[in-house]
Amino acid sequence: MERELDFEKPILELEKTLEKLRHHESQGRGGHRSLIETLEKQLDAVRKEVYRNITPWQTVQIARHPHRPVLRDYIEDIFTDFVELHGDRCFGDDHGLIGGFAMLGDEKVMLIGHNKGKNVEENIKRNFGMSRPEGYRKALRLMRLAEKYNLPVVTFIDTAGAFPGLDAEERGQHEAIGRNLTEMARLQVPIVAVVTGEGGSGGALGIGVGDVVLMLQYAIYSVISPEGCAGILWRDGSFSAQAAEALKLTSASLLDLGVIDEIIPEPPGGAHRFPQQTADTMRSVVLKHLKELGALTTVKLCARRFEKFSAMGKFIE
Amino acid sequence: MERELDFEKPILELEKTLEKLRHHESQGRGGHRSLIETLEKQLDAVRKEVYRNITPWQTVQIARHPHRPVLRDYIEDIFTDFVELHGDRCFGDDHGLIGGFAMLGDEKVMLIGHNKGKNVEENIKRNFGMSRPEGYRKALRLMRLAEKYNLPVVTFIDTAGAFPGLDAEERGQHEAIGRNLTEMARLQVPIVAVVTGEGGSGGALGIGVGDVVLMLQYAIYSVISPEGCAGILWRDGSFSAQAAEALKLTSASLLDLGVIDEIIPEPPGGAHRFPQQTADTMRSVVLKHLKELGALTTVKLCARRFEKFSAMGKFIE
Amino acid sequence: MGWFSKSEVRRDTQKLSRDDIWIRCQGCRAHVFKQDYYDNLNVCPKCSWHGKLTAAERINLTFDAGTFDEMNASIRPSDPLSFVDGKGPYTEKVEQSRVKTGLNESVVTGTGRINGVQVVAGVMDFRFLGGSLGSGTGEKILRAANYACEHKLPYIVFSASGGARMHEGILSLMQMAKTCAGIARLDEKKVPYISVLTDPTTGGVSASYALVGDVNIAEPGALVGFAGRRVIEVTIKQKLPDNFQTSEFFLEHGFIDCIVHRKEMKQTLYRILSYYNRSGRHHGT
Amino acid sequence: MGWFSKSEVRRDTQKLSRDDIWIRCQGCRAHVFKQDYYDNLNVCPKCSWHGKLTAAERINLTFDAGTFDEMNASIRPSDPLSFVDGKGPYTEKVEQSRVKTGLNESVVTGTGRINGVQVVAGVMDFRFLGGSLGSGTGEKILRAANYACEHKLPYIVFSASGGARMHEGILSLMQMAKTCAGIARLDEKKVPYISVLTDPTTGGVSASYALVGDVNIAEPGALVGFAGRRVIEVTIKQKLPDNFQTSEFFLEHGFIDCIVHRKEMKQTLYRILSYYNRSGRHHGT
Ligand SMILES: [Zn+2]
Ligand SMILES: [Zn+2]
Repeated sequence: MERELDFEKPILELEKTLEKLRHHESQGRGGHRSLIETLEKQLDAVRKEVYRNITPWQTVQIARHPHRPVLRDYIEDIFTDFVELHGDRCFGDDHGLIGGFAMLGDEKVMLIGHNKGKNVEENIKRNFGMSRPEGYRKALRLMRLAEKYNLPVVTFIDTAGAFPGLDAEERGQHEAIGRNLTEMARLQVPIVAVVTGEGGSGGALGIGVGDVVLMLQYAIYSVISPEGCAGILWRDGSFSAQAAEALKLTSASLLDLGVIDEIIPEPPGGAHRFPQQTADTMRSVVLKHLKELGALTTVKLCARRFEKFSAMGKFIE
Repeated sequence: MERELDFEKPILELEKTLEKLRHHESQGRGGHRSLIETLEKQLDAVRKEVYRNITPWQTVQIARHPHRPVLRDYIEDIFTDFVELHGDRCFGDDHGLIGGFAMLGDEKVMLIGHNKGKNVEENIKRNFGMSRPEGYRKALRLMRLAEKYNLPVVTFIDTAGAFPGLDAEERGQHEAIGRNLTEMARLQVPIVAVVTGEGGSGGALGIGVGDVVLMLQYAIYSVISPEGCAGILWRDGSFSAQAAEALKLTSASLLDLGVIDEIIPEPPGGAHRFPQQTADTMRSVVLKHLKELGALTTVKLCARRFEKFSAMGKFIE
Repeated sequence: MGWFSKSEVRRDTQKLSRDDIWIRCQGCRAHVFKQDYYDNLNVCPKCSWHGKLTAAERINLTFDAGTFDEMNASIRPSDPLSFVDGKGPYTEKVEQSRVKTGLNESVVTGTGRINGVQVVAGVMDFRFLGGSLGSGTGEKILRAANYACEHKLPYIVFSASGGARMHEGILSLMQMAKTCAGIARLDEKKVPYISVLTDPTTGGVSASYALVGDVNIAEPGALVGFAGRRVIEVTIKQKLPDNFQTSEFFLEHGFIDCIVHRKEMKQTLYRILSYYNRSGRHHGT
Repeated sequence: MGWFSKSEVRRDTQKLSRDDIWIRCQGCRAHVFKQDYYDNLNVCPKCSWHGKLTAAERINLTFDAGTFDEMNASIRPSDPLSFVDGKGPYTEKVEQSRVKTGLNESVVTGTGRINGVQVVAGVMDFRFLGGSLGSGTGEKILRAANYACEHKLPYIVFSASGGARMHEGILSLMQMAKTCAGIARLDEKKVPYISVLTDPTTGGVSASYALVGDVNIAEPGALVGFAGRRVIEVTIKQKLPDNFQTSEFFLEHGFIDCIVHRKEMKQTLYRILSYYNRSGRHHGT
């Protein structure tokens, strides 16, 4: 494990001990079975305890955990028959945001999502899941194709943000995101968005205008990174934990605020520890919503989406 | 005059003589009035004679004449209240293909056209009127805006061809042209295309799918340049005149072939000699067609355009 | 006497130098007479650098006298996150901004006439929390869009904003989707939407309604980028070109239709509006 | 025995080397057994270089046995311009091509099944006048598109073409608009259109129907550019990258959805077709 999270130490220690014991056991040097069973129960309890009291700042760390499943993992774990479609038909093919036809159970969908790498090399290729304008334009192209083929769109959100680079600015990062927000608002097929890891600002929202917006329990979704916010509003990046708290970026807060529609629970210990279990839960929640949305007429669907986003925000009048 | 056309020599000589005489006259050293009148009549006759017997290859040279009016000239001569709109909202702004709102008489239109320069410096900026993909994409954006605002589109075609460059290929010159052909085929507002100078292959057609396609008398419109054709089919560029003949690229031939709908006559001597007169004729012809097309319903308009291009070509069955 | 009188308010937002007579131009760094600057519509008489305008000033400059009719003026920020940062609670900042500007939100919306043409407009004011996009801002921009849609009136938004309003957290981000939903509906109904970008239009505003106009007009020299300059420099470890993220930069890169001097803005808007062909085509067979 | 037998026809189009047993791969320059090459679908067994296929070979490879039903087979070139060039009259070239290929035009169109899914298809044959886009080619491609539109059947075009057919002059150019009009109508009716680009797909074909597919699939290593390599080199006086204008180049530049090995083409087409949701949504209120 490249990065150990401080607050996970009690879990990690027990996990290491158990691993050693199991190794012994598997090599025939046994006699630890009852100890193993005891420790397993203890581990379960510790995981629950640690994850029950998790802070927003700790959630940020889980959401960014290098072992947290990325889109490629979900494509393998719960989707079938993925046909990746490349390119924005204009400038390039963004490797940080990918998409294509896919099956989820018996539902045919257009799958689109940020795509972080799993190691340094892959992350360089995929720009750490930070898309350039051509990524957003590819996403829009695929959404329009979905509209033509009458397929619901499923988006997976996991990005620190849209890439802040010279080339990305030159090619209109702002226009690309604004265009997606505009076109998604009126897309004539259902859109289910799932925040799976980091939901970083406009770069997340750029594929996030869903009829239903779901969120993994330990994902985050925020207008700005806690570090960035602390730097600006506290004038000191070390106040990131306070900023994380203030920004209300956890799934529970976002459900309260009406920004997301449902939390997809992760096992205590998180998706990075239990990827398949997390994926299975996600699969059934997404499928449930796809089926519900599929029953709506296009007119009703679009009207609902407009009303949904019209109602976002709180103000005094 | 940077380039004298061989076959125009009789005209040019008379013009020079006349110019001198008029200069004398204007400086009070007169007495040539009757000679001037005689020569003027002679010049008229010579112009008519030369331009009556013009060959396709000579037409090519007129169409490319450096003094032949370009889009900017027509904008000044016959359009009013031009509001230039820049950019493809994707990559760049092409200076070789421009567009914007404009008035032609009492008709509001979206004007789009290739834009050659009038001198070397301007030609470098405008890439000699050879557009890159961003030019074609700007054209399409403006056509869609015209559709939204319910304005007819008027296109002015004058290009040696789409730019054959590394960058143009990278950004999908082929896709940009093919996309325009596809979208113009179903655009829900009238399209009047005018070939004013060189109608060079796909680069010309990329803004040339008109309900009505007009052509200045001494313009050309061809699938390939005579030089290119000679190089390939005669394996020798010096056969350009033969190729020009074979390609049937003059307005008269194109009218016969059903590819254009009307020839806009130029005075004998050509548009480069009589720009305002040519522009005035063009104005009235374009206006006539705009009014006729404006009377059609959208459904009828689009059906007619589809039928028109469906009928293009000759084959045996 | 200029086209509008000096106000306490404006004095706060201009960087004054030395005394009250002179103002230092942020473009050419020259000292120019304040009165000349005001008389020139807050444009430097020497280099044509365009200074900021308040919403009221912009409205005076754009709409026929006495025709601007404000809507939804009472909408103001709430504090949905009970947000407190290093410098104190959000509610205090809001109160300060309200007192300072006399405005309730970072945008003023309403109807008005431009050379007689009735339009709906949103005019942002950078003085109000940096023109940030809060829930109230988004609500007003959406309501104005809906009004334009319903009455088939052209919609014009003058943007001036540092981006999303962090103090409202994710709800601020959602205003990007909310406002764009309004723009999408306008487009569906073929109602014109003209976006005017003024200095600065960045972040969440540039990445939502500001760059998806039928026509995107910018004032000269306006900063109209997405990401912050420093963020980019840190990320790519590279010096950025001088004109980076200006109107001129984005004109060349294809995202701005035209750059228009403040003096010609009203007439240009009028000319563009004149091309909206309300009568419509026949759609029968 | 391979998936199709060697034919006189194919032998003509492959560059043979030394004798009739060996063939020299144009990709890796290696000598490979002809039979191995044919058995491998005209793909080099050593480097996977994809050689050309005739229309008949492509049809055999793509459609379920016995399901391909040709349409408009009798359409053939006329000579609208009475075209004669340095090498003789167009009509003679046409006759030579017809004799050589047994085809009447550069494209074969018809209906067929792909793993049971009924589609309409156009399959170009490079041997017929370099796969050039003549009036007959355009007519067949349009008619097939119209048939697909009318019967709501997915449309697939396999391109292989050097571009427009000069010998038909401007009428050849017009085929670009004509074919695209058909594609536009398919799109209006939400009928799938899949474009398969094979080596080479250039000029007027690349700039019309070949790159506007819902999905653009290319074979590996295919030349799929617009302008000729030499024209570009002369124009820009610059060396071009090795992979210039290949499928791989345009995948990276965003114009190709996926590059698919010939062996997997049929299955890939089938998979994509399976996502066409013919049932349609409810459009009521
Ligand atoms: Zn100055
Ligand atoms: Zn090989």
